[in-house]
Amino acid sequence: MIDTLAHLAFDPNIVNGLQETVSQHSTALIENQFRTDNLWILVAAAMVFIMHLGFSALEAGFVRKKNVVNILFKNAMIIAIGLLTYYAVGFNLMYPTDVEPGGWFSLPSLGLSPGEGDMGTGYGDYTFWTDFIFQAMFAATCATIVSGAVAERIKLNSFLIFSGLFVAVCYPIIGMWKWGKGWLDALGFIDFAGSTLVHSVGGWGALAAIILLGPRLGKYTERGIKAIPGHNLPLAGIGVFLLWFGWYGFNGGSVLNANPEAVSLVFVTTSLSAAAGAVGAFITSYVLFKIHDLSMVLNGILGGLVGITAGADLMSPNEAVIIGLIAGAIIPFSVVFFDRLKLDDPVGATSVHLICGIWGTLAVGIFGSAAGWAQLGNQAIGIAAVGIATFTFAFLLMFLLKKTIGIRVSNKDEERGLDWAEHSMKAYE
Amino acid sequence: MIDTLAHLAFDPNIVNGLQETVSQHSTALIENQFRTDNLWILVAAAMVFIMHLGFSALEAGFVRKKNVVNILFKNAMIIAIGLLTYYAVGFNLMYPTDVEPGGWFSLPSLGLSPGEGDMGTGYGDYTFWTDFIFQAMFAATCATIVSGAVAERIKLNSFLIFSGLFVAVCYPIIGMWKWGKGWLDALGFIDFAGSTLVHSVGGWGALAAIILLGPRLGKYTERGIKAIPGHNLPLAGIGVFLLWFGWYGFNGGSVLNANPEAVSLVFVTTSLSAAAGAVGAFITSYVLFKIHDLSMVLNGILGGLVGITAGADLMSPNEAVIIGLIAGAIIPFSVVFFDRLKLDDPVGATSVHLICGIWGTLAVGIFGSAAGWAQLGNQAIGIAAVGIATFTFAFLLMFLLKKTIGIRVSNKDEERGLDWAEHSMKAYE
Amino acid sequence: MIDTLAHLAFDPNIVNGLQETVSQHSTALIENQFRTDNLWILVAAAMVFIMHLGFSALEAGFVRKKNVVNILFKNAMIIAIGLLTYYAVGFNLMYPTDVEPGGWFSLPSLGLSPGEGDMGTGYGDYTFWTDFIFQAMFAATCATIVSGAVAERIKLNSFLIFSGLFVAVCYPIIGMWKWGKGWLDALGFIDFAGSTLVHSVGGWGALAAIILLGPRLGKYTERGIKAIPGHNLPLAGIGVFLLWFGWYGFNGGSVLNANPEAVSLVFVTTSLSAAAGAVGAFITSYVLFKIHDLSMVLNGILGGLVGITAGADLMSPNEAVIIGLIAGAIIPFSVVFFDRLKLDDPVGATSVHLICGIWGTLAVGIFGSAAGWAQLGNQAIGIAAVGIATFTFAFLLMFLLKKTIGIRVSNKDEERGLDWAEHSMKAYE
Amino acid sequence: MKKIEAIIRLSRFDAVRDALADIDLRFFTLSEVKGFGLQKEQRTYRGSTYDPDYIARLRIDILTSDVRVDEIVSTIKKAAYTGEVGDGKIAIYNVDSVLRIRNDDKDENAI
Amino acid sequence: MKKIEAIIRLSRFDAVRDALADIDLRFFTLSEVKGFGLQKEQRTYRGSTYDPDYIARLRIDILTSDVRVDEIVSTIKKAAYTGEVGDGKIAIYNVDSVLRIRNDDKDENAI
Amino acid sequence: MKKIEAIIRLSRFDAVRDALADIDLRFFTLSEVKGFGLQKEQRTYRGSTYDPDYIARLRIDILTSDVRVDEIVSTIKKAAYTGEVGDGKIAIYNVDSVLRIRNDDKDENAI
Ligand SMILES: Nc1ncnc2c1ncn2[C@@H]1O[C@H](COP(=O)(O)OP(=O)(O)O)[C@@H](O)[C@H]1O
Ligand SMILES: Nc1ncnc2c1ncn2[C@@H]1O[C@H](COP(=O)(O)OP(=O)(O)O)[C@@H](O)[C@H]1O
Ligand SMILES: Nc1ncnc2c1ncn2[C@@H]1O[C@H](COP(=O)(O)OP(=O)(O)O)[C@@H](O)[C@H]1O
Repeated sequence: MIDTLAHLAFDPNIVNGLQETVSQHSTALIENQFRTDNLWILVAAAMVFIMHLGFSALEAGFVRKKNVVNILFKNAMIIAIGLLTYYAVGFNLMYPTDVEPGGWFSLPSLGLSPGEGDMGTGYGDYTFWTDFIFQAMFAATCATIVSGAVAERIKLNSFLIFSGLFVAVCYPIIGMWKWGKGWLDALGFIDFAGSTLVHSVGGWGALAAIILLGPRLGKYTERGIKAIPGHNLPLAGIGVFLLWFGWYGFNGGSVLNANPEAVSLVFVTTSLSAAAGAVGAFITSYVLFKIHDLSMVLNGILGGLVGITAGADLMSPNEAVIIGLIAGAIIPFSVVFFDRLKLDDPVGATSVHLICGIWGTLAVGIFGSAAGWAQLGNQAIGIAAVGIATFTFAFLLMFLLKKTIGIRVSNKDEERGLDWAEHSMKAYE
Repeated sequence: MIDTLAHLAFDPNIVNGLQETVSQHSTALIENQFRTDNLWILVAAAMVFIMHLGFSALEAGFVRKKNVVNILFKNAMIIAIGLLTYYAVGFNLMYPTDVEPGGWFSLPSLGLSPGEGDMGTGYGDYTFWTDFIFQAMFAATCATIVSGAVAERIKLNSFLIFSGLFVAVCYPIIGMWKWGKGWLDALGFIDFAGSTLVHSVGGWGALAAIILLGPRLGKYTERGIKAIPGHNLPLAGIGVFLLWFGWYGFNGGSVLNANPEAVSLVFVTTSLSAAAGAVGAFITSYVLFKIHDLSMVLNGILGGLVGITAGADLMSPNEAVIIGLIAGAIIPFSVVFFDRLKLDDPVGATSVHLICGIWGTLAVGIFGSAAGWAQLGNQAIGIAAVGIATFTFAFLLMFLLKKTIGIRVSNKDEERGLDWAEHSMKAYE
Repeated sequence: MIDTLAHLAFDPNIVNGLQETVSQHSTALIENQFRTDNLWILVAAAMVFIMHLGFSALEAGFVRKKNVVNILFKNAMIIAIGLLTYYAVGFNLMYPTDVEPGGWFSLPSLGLSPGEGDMGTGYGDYTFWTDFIFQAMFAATCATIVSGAVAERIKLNSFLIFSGLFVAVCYPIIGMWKWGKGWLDALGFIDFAGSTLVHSVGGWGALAAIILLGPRLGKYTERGIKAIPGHNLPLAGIGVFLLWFGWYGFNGGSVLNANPEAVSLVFVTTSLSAAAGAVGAFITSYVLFKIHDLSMVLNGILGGLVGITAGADLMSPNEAVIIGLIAGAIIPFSVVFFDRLKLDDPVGATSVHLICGIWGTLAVGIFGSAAGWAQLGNQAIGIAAVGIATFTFAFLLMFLLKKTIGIRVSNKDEERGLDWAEHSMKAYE
Repeated sequence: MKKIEAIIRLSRFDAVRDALADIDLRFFTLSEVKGFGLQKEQRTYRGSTYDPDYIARLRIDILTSDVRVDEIVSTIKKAAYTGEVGDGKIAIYNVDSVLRIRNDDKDENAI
Repeated sequence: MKKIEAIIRLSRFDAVRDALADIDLRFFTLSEVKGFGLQKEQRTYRGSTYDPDYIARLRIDILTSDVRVDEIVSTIKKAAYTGEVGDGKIAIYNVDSVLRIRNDDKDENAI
Repeated sequence: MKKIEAIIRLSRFDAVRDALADIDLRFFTLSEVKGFGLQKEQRTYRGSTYDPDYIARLRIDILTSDVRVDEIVSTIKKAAYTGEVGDGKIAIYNVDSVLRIRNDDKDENAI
């Protein structure tokens, strides 16, 4: 009997050893998943970076030849200033560590450094620095959105000051309301990747700016609205395709890990909404203008992308198609609408980012797994609160600049072109 | 004795617990690998998306200034239509669920939704939606190939109808023969990432279209063949580099998981074949024309990429170099050959995608681990079957369009340029 | 008692089975991590590939219209030749298998094939082919750097021969000193991703070449230095943004695995240094020239990127900002300095890659976790040794070419433009 | 008949076109030219300032009958005027004859 | 000697060049100009239709001896003709003298 | 007054401009034109060689007083000369009158 038992009685070290190995495996498994998740967010950050090239190309293509150097210069500086200010204060403003859920504002500390364990699995699905860089790439986009709308007439210095403060102060405080676990989050407001928090914020900033800035010379004449065609549509086309590409990082990365189910759904809804946006704009622009307007289809794609951004993870592909179609269809109407109001927006930033951003945010209350009257109400509250706050901030800041250093170049400089006036350079020889 | 045993006698719960943990680990390990594999296919899908920008830029660069808006418009719409139709019917046509191996055709159901477990490891190495989006990105490429060949003279509406049906019906049915486990697959035909199934399909469609469409005005005159140079070679160059980049997703993603050995080999064969394609075209174009023709080297790179696509996973790097060299060397001959036949192809799509696609598919029977007479025979059967089917489909469809709504713009519109005729826009101001 | 024990006496097979499963898990865990690491290096390689497009666009934008085809042709051929020669001899030269640590040179064997187990975890964190393709993408960059500096006047054939030998022989031998475990590595020289080994090597090659080549006609006249503006600044802008994007692969991939902590830190230091480079160049160029010079800001971004490359993994984000600021601030001075020396460098390659490469390498001895006098000394030795060797190689090779087939086109061809002289093509119609 | 050739500033073109339209002159031919004159613009590129010598200008060519010359010239003069160096020149030439390609109109009728 | 200045449609250029070659006139100078005239083209951009006022046209300048003027003018007239508004104009000027830079040919010899 | 119209090679422009500056002539108008003449350039594209017919050239227009014509013409002739086919032409026309837009200078004063 004892013998029988004896041969069963193996060394307990084996089991101890096994236990230890298995528990190491548990850690290793978590770390492997962490490694993959973290990698995805970094790759997504690089893809979001490409959106800045997309914006630059789009905006450069949609302005006149004489303002191309200026728009490139502004965009190169925005991404630089955006990254640096977000590093200095933005990230801390947006994600306060002394997290007080449901708050409105929290005083930031200056500069960033990861705390104990923040570079490992303890921080979440990615490291502290991954978190920062992914968010930082987002931050600069909202200033870039403004840059297109105010193109061809704003003073470089005023624009840089405006952008710097917009990115460093306004964007992160608003973002904190939702993504930093502030009051909008507590309310139940939903904005997956930023239809409102990024795109509408940019759009409201753009709206405030163009109201104060006024239209380009010769745009709204007694003889009616004069089109001022962009100088290089292939450049604009490249821009839109790159933005679409970058959006896979923007939306796909906003899953905040590499969850196969979630990320692949987001890729599909993003793709289908963009495609439907093209079709929507194709149809309405043809119906309205009897013409196949490339600039509208390009904006329609962007509209579809902005539209799906708030609910890319909540929508079925069918719903994504509907959201995109509507977003694309809105674009031509919206462009004409702003023109009627004599709000001059050379690249259509207000239509694409503001209007479709609002539409996308509302759509979360209408379609998808979160839909419902209560949700729609919350979405509306979020839209309104963000709109009022951002518009006010942007308007006051621009107004202050207008009354001090001035925001608009002289008529002569505008006629000559900002490339000459601000850079004494030419884009093309 | 008993005492001795006693200290060995640990709680069986420990082992039970271990067993449970270990079996959780087994699942977690599979899920981690799944996560990485799925991530790679999604990233690859985004890279394939960039190929659409590549095609747009290449084609825009190779046409005349007056047709640039039109080519951009077509390419933006193709990707939109391609994604939507592939979602509606294409994917179901290509990958029938009531899988009847060895079949020719299977009636599709409309729309897509993942079945039970299709978003997890049960589906394979990636989720259902990942599968769809990766395949959808492929689908639209074959229509884009046609768009280059028919540039500068086709009616926009006819082209959009043609492309829509080509992507929605022709491409997936042909694709099903091999990738949907149809009869070509059963036969033993090999086409790794689509030298035949994507590129030649596009090429045959292009050939049928340009036969029916006729050459551009002024291309083949009594005084001989007149070159009609592209208007912007930097744009074409950007396009080729972006296509090369995207091909890492196209071929690398076609491994269908992130297997390090397979994916890294595919990266190497793809790179070396593209490089050798440049050298092959450099040499032959110099020998033939005594000139360093950039457009030929750019097409040579694409030829090398198309050439390796069928066997990127089967070739040694040395063989990849040979395949690329030959593909590149073919290009200048092929371009001249089509010109002799008065088949006008502004971007060389037939040479790059059709001829090099055929070459690459045959090469699988000549080089690499699958080489052999039997395989060569199978490859030839596949090429012929796909060629006949696609050419017939495309020819009949184009013919129908020609007899009904017409496929060619008026001479006056062609002289004026499609940008004016179809869009009343200018690409450049 | 026995009974008590008996119920504990489970089947030892269970434990044996567990042991086996757990040991399979150990392997699987390693393989999963390997899969993720390998994937990242491959994605990084594709991103480094995009840098070639970045260089092509930047250089094409900075030359005159009449030399655009030529610069595109050269860049397309360089990447092809670079990949092929690195495959043939370069990789073996740089990473000798008969590893003799601390050596200077090792005779390479021809061609590559992975040894037993080299495609698996035995090789390291990635496969043999991944290793090769990532390194191969690096190799060609250094020749591309030269191409910009010698633009608009060098003979195509001489340039191709020079580049081929430079990439095949000079770059890998120098690289072996550090990355192939040669004497510089033994010394303690640090160069994370190649401020010296890639960028300065390219910069020294460029310097030797432009000394022998002389300036472009009409650049340094009796009436002073004449600016020869680039023909297309949007193209240059696209190039810089793409280079920045590719740099995430260049630096991030140089971690050589997907370690979340390391890769995310590298992303952050790279981003902040680039951003600070823009700001540095913005400020100094405004102070020096009273003008917002876009070309300087673009070069400043590149300077910041080159500067951080040597120590991207060692610096804190604060230090990265300082390194970038200084790098960017150097650029305008350096450009003026080379102009004073009548060394004509149309794209600023010497300033960006040579000067900022030196700065970045020195910075490792000044800032970051490795800083110290000893390290600074080692860095200086490395800079000097690489400088002397590369400059000598490049100078002798160019000198030989100059004395034999000639390196400079005729004045007439230069006036007419290389597009006409070497290609009989035009970039734009 | 006369031909009036006016070299004007880019920025004054809209004004000139509208002023001409007001005196019911809507037919002319425009070319983009480079003017070398007193006015200079300095540009900067990569640290070297350079003088591209020329300033982009527009040339308006108007074929007209002798009687309308003064009216047209004074209209252009007024609309193109800024008073700063670089406003440009107007030159008047004699024309032997003018034809309209579309029909058989000649000379005064063809204008 | 005379100078013939013909403003023609872009789309007729090949025909005109070939017709001129047929009467053995192969030397001329071409410029791209913008024509403001009766013919209008409306373009659309982002929902606003706009009239760019001008239509891109070509100007052919031919220096020729007095005796060839009629032949050349009628050749151009025929080749540039479509009958629709916008076919363009031909103007003829007197030339004082012509020189060839390459050698000492003057006037009739230099053409 | 006369108008001198010189068609020259692109590559000779710097020399001509400097030579004119040396005789203190700094005011002129430049246009980019396409010359069709004896000189031909063959270009290749995708295997077909083609003859773009034209060669890019520059046209220099100078308004000047009668007395300076010879000096200017011979200066241009010397500076634009290479001796190879394609050096270009110089034509001289009579000008009725010239005005400066900026002030009331007329004719000789306006040049
Ligand atoms: N003698 C001339 N011949 C031809 N064009 C001239 C002449 N003088 C001036 N121009 C043209 O008129 C433009 C304006 O002349 P400029 O001397 O700058 O100022 P302003 O007209 O006020 O005297 C010049 O850029 C040039 O195009
Ligand atoms: N009086 C004029 N002076 C200079 N150019 C003219 C004049 N009238 C017409 N043109 C040129 O001829 C072109 C054709 O003229 P238009 O009035 O459109 O048609 P048509 O020649 O059939 O009468 C115009 O675009 C313009 O370039
Ligand atoms: N009869 C002409 N009328 C107008 N321009 C002419 C005439 N003959 C020559 N040209 C211009 O002069 C340029 C040079 O002429 P070409 O015959 O090539 O050489 P060359 O001046 O040496 O005889 C041509 O390209 C054309 O622009």
